[in-house]
Amino acid sequence: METLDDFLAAGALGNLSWGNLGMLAVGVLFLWLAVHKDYEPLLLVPIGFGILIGNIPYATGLGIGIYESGSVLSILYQGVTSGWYPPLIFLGIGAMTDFSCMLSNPRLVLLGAAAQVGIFGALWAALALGFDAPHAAAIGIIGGADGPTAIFLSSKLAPDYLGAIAIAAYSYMALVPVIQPPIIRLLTSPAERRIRMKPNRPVSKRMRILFPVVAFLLTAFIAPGSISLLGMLFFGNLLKESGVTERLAQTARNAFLDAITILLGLTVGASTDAERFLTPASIQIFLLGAGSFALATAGGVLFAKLMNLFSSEKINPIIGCAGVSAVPDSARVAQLVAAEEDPQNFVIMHAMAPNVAGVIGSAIAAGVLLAALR
Amino acid sequence: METLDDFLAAGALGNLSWGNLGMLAVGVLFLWLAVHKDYEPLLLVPIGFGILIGNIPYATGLGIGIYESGSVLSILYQGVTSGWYPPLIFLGIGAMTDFSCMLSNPRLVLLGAAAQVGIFGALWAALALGFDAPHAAAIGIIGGADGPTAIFLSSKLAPDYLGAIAIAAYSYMALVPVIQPPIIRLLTSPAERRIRMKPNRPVSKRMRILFPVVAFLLTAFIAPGSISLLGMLFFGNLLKESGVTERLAQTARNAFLDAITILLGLTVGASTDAERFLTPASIQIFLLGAGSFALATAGGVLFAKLMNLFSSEKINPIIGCAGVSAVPDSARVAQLVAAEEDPQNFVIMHAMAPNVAGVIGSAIAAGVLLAALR
Amino acid sequence: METLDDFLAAGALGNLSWGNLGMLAVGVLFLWLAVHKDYEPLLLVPIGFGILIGNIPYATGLGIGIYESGSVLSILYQGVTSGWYPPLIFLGIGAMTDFSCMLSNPRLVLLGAAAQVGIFGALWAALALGFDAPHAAAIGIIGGADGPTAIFLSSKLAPDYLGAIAIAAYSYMALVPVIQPPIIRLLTSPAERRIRMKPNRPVSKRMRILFPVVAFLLTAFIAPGSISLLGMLFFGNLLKESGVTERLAQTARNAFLDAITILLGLTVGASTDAERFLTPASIQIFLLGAGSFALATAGGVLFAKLMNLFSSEKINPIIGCAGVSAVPDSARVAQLVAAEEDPQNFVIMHAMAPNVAGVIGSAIAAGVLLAALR
Amino acid sequence: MASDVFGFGLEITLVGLGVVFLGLLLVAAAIALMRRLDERWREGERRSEAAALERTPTIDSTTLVLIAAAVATLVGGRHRIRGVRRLLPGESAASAWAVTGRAVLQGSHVIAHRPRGR
Amino acid sequence: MASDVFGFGLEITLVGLGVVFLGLLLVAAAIALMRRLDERWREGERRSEAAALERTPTIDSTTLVLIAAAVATLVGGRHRIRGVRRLLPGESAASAWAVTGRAVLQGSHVIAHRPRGR
Amino acid sequence: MASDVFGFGLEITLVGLGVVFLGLLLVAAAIALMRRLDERWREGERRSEAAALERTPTIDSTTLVLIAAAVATLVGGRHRIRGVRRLLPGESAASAWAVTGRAVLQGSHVIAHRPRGR
Ligand code: NA
Ligand code: NA
Ligand code: NA
Repeated sequence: METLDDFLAAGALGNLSWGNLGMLAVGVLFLWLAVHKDYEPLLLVPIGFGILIGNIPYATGLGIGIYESGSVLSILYQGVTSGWYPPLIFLGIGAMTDFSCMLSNPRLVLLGAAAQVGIFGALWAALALGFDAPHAAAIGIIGGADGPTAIFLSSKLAPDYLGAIAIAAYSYMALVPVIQPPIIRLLTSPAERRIRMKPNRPVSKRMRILFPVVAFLLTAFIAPGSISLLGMLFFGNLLKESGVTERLAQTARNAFLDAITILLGLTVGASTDAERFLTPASIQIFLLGAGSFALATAGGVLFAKLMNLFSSEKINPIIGCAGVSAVPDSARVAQLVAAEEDPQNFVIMHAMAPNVAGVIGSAIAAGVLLAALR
Repeated sequence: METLDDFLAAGALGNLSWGNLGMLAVGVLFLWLAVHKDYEPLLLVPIGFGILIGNIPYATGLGIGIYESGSVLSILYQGVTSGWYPPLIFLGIGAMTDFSCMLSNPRLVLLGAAAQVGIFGALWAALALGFDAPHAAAIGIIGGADGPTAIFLSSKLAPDYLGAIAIAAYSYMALVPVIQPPIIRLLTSPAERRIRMKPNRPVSKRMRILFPVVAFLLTAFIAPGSISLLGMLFFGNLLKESGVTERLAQTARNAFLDAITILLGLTVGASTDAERFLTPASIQIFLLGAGSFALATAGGVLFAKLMNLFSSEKINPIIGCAGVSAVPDSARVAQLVAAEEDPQNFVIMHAMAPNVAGVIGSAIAAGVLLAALR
Repeated sequence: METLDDFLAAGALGNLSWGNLGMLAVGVLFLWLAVHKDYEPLLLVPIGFGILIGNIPYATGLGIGIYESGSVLSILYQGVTSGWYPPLIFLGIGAMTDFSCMLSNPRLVLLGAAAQVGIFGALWAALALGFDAPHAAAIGIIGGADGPTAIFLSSKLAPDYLGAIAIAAYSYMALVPVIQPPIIRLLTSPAERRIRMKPNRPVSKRMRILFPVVAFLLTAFIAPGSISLLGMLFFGNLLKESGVTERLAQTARNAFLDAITILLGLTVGASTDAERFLTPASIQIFLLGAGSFALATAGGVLFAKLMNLFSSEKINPIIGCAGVSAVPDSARVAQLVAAEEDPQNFVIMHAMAPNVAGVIGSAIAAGVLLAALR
Repeated sequence: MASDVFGFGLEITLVGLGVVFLGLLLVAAAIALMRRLDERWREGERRSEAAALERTPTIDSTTLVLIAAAVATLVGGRHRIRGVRRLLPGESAASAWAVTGRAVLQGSHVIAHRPRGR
Repeated sequence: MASDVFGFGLEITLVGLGVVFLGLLLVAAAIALMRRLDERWREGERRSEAAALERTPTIDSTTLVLIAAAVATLVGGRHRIRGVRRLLPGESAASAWAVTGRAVLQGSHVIAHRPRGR
Repeated sequence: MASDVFGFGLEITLVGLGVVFLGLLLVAAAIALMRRLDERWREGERRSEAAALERTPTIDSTTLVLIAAAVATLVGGRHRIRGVRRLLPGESAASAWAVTGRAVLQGSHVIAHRPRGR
């Protein structure tokens, strides 16, 4: 019964480890959070199911594992490892994003810069914990709260930690409504949280067309390393705003974005087999990520308070938390916290400005880190 | 006139063979069956046109043939040879399939297992005809009546027979309405064919969400070799049923599925150039495939009769034929045969249960064969 | 401050050249033409933004440039360099094109052949200027007025000139309304321009289904080198016309076509960095391209006049200009010029016949050149 | 050298333009031939269309059975189908998977015979 | 040799068919088990549905706030929201990006308080 | 070693945060500048919009000719186009291929001057 032996040797039950069981539980948890709690389901369903796929144990040599060259999963995973899924996701996001909130309130853009302090704080802490510079930078980028940016940078600087960094980034993005409110409340007074801001002014079509071109040129000259991400983001936005390429924008934000989201989520999930994922480094990465999110939130809020010192038109410091991109969840968090104090105070439109600026900010930071450490 | 000579040497007329002419006729036949007879047009139109493309003779060296490295066709064909088109098709099929029929009638699932006897019967016969084990297994999988499964397994075990196996599988799937009825009538009595079954009970949303996760874990632990196919199938189904990822499911079952269907059909068709395709082995493969379909049909029907011996709630044995997946054609065949005896007897909803179970069953069989023979 | 040095060395400002500035201006010009003047926006917006991306200067070694192996742009550019984007665009175009205009007026097909004289005239001139044969052929194909065909042929025969040839082809296609009218007026008398043609007769569905199959077989036998392009064109058209594969045709002409258009336009644009693009050869290529378009226009118009010598049913020679494919712009030009003489003379439906025939004609020419020179 | 270039250019122009014209001539000839056949086809089609207009089933028999099955399942009692009208004309006919999906969906969402709340 | 082939074929058939049956048996058993649990879930669902029918918010509180914000911005004065009806039921709930896009769009196209032409 | 790490971390933080702030400051400045220009544009737009409201062609002249052509072909006799209303506003304007496809389709499905059945 050699065939039976072969079969059993290749089977799952013989190779099952406690680690795999634990990861399967994590996968199920992700699916439960997504389906039942509605936490970022478009990301957590593919990632959660991917974790299941990646943690079915099997003998190697069947050519089916994500780390076996030539397997289907490894081929689909190439878009992650060679880094071209993230820019295409940015293309779709660009074709979906309305930058009007930034255009009508340019000074709020700075809040999106301030929140990037989370990236560098975590980088520093990671260095202190003994990670080398490229790995520390890839860990720091978790604080950018942008899945594609984190995957892009870690595929270049820390491919071995890619799974842990990506899972940490997406987990904390889903947990933004849990992480941010206490920090905001700690750092602001009720009076500050009741500040009302003037409604946004309308923005002309021409300005919305010009913006992606101008913003691309400025950011690309400052940080060419961010071209892959920001080029695609602003290109997608131009497709959306130009008014003459609507069918391309449609495809970019629908079929294209969905297809890449499915493949990226699934393969990132599948890359987390227990043996590679359940390591002390992963635990450190998760801790650093949590700190990074907290620091980024604090950075945004405190910078808003700082700006209020120098300006007569006060900013509600709550919206500083939205500089941690995690679009659009952190902007919603800002609204919820503001409404606790004054249910008639609508800050979400203002919070969208640091929110999308935070996407640009962390892409610039990734570009700098890529240029400095690669 | 060197240019003219070059041109004629590269031309089609000089290189034309009777084999190519025959294959061109086959291509036209496929197109006629698809367009005029409406036999599986979504598969036969791409395959048929692909056969035309693959059998235009031309001098090699132009870099346009599907077997010339670097040509456009060879690049698009990589999705077949490296086996990643089939799982993506299963993703789309999963996002399209409603497993409720199985969920409301679990014992009918076994009919989908019984029909896989066709696979192993053909495997045995192929061994007897002198094929070696991996090739015999790839030939046997034709009896699974699942194009993507057949292509996936033959790309791994018998790449040289891939074209013949794929064409045989799709041809017989299109011919299911011709092959199955006589076998069913032979093996069942009119009284059996008049058995009425109770209507399906409704299935809760929660159960439809849980099913793909549970079924994936069970089948993946039993046969890890089937992860590539079943992982994608159940992942697609979860996208459909979760209720929170509808846009991903939409893309998976539309743009994604269509794009891969086009590329897979066209390149599989184009891979059948006369020189490689018109061989004695191909004729044997076609004969074995026909036998395999017949045996699978008989297996499903007889197993239904066997189950009736042990159960008071009788199964109409006609629906056993639907275990030969070929979704949904064999379920329709069941309905047509049943209606011949009693036009008011509606078995198609019950037949869908072995039908989709047969998809799972042949993917498991492919996983076992992959694990045992690779 | 080593990090700062590293960063500045990698920065854009240090590496900026006048060439880059010039190309950035060209990119902005393309965007302006597309958005403000509505000149072929689906092509010029991606190309224009691509030019911006390709001309942000940066130190090499960051792995972000389109010519750096492994970069995201270089991966997306592979569809251009290995030539598989153009056939997929032809697939979408085929699924979009209605050949009825040709079917109801077969003799107008010859005008689409006559206009290809522009290709060979430019080829000759390029040889005279000292280009070697493959490069001259790739330059000549600009006169085919078909972006995908030009890119496909130059990726095979003149990869180093691909950017210049593609940009020239798309630029002149956008400028067709400027280039063609004076040439038409020069070569025709007002009386000729007032010729009215009988309205097109309807075409049966069966004929529209048969046409792509018959036309593919004929053209592929005559010029097998054109299989990659024409196979996809006629396959797409069969998907459209068969009536049984509408969902595949839908995907081919929407999501599929849009996605490839975005990637092709963006990467072709990005391939034009100043150092490679701003060369004397590029200037020559642009001049030859302009001549090629003019000659093609003249060829179509004069051939129509020639046909009128031998036929009693006169052709309005204006529609000869539509043999320069540039679908559908040159057909519109024909209509505009005709309407100047007689606003009630509607030639656009007739002009569509040479227009789509010109697409086939230049693909055949590309096939011949590929076979002769590769 | 110059004459070589001239000769080569002439040759490739003659061959190339010749093949282009030949190809499109063949296409034009094939179309003309097909038009002849087409005339007869159209004549036949016109006649059959006229006949078909009188009273045609606009749906194939398999689908009719499917609908009958669905109705039987839902209504659960005596019924008679008086006519079937297609709702999604274009794509549905082409996509077997879609049709199945729909049929199966209907089967799975059986309407309860009495309101759930009761 | 022939018996070898026979033996090998027998072995792979037994193992293969065995695994196929085992796999689908487990699936069938799991379904049967889930159906039991399902009955209870359905019972509970039925009850909660009945309760829910009375007067349910069909929209989550975040969205309600968003709508309130938009209305406040647009109307710019005193107002009271009397009810909210969802227009795009299916996808909108799932796609956070889409919702945001819409929210932001509304923010950016603020209706002027008086007609522009005036 | 520890101080090295500290120093490196400080350096990369200063450079990194500096560039992020510089980049977004430039973006903010550019937006502010554009807003100034924008005010003037909007003023102009408002005026031209008001003028345009009076009686505008909502369709470009090429398309008008195409429609005229189609109508002429279909009606086949004397006619006068009194007005043209656009049916598919969004995409159709952008996609030249789509417009052409439609125009050509219309040309190919010429309506017979008398009902076919007669
Ligand atoms: Na961010
Ligand atoms: Na099967
Ligand atoms: Na052309």
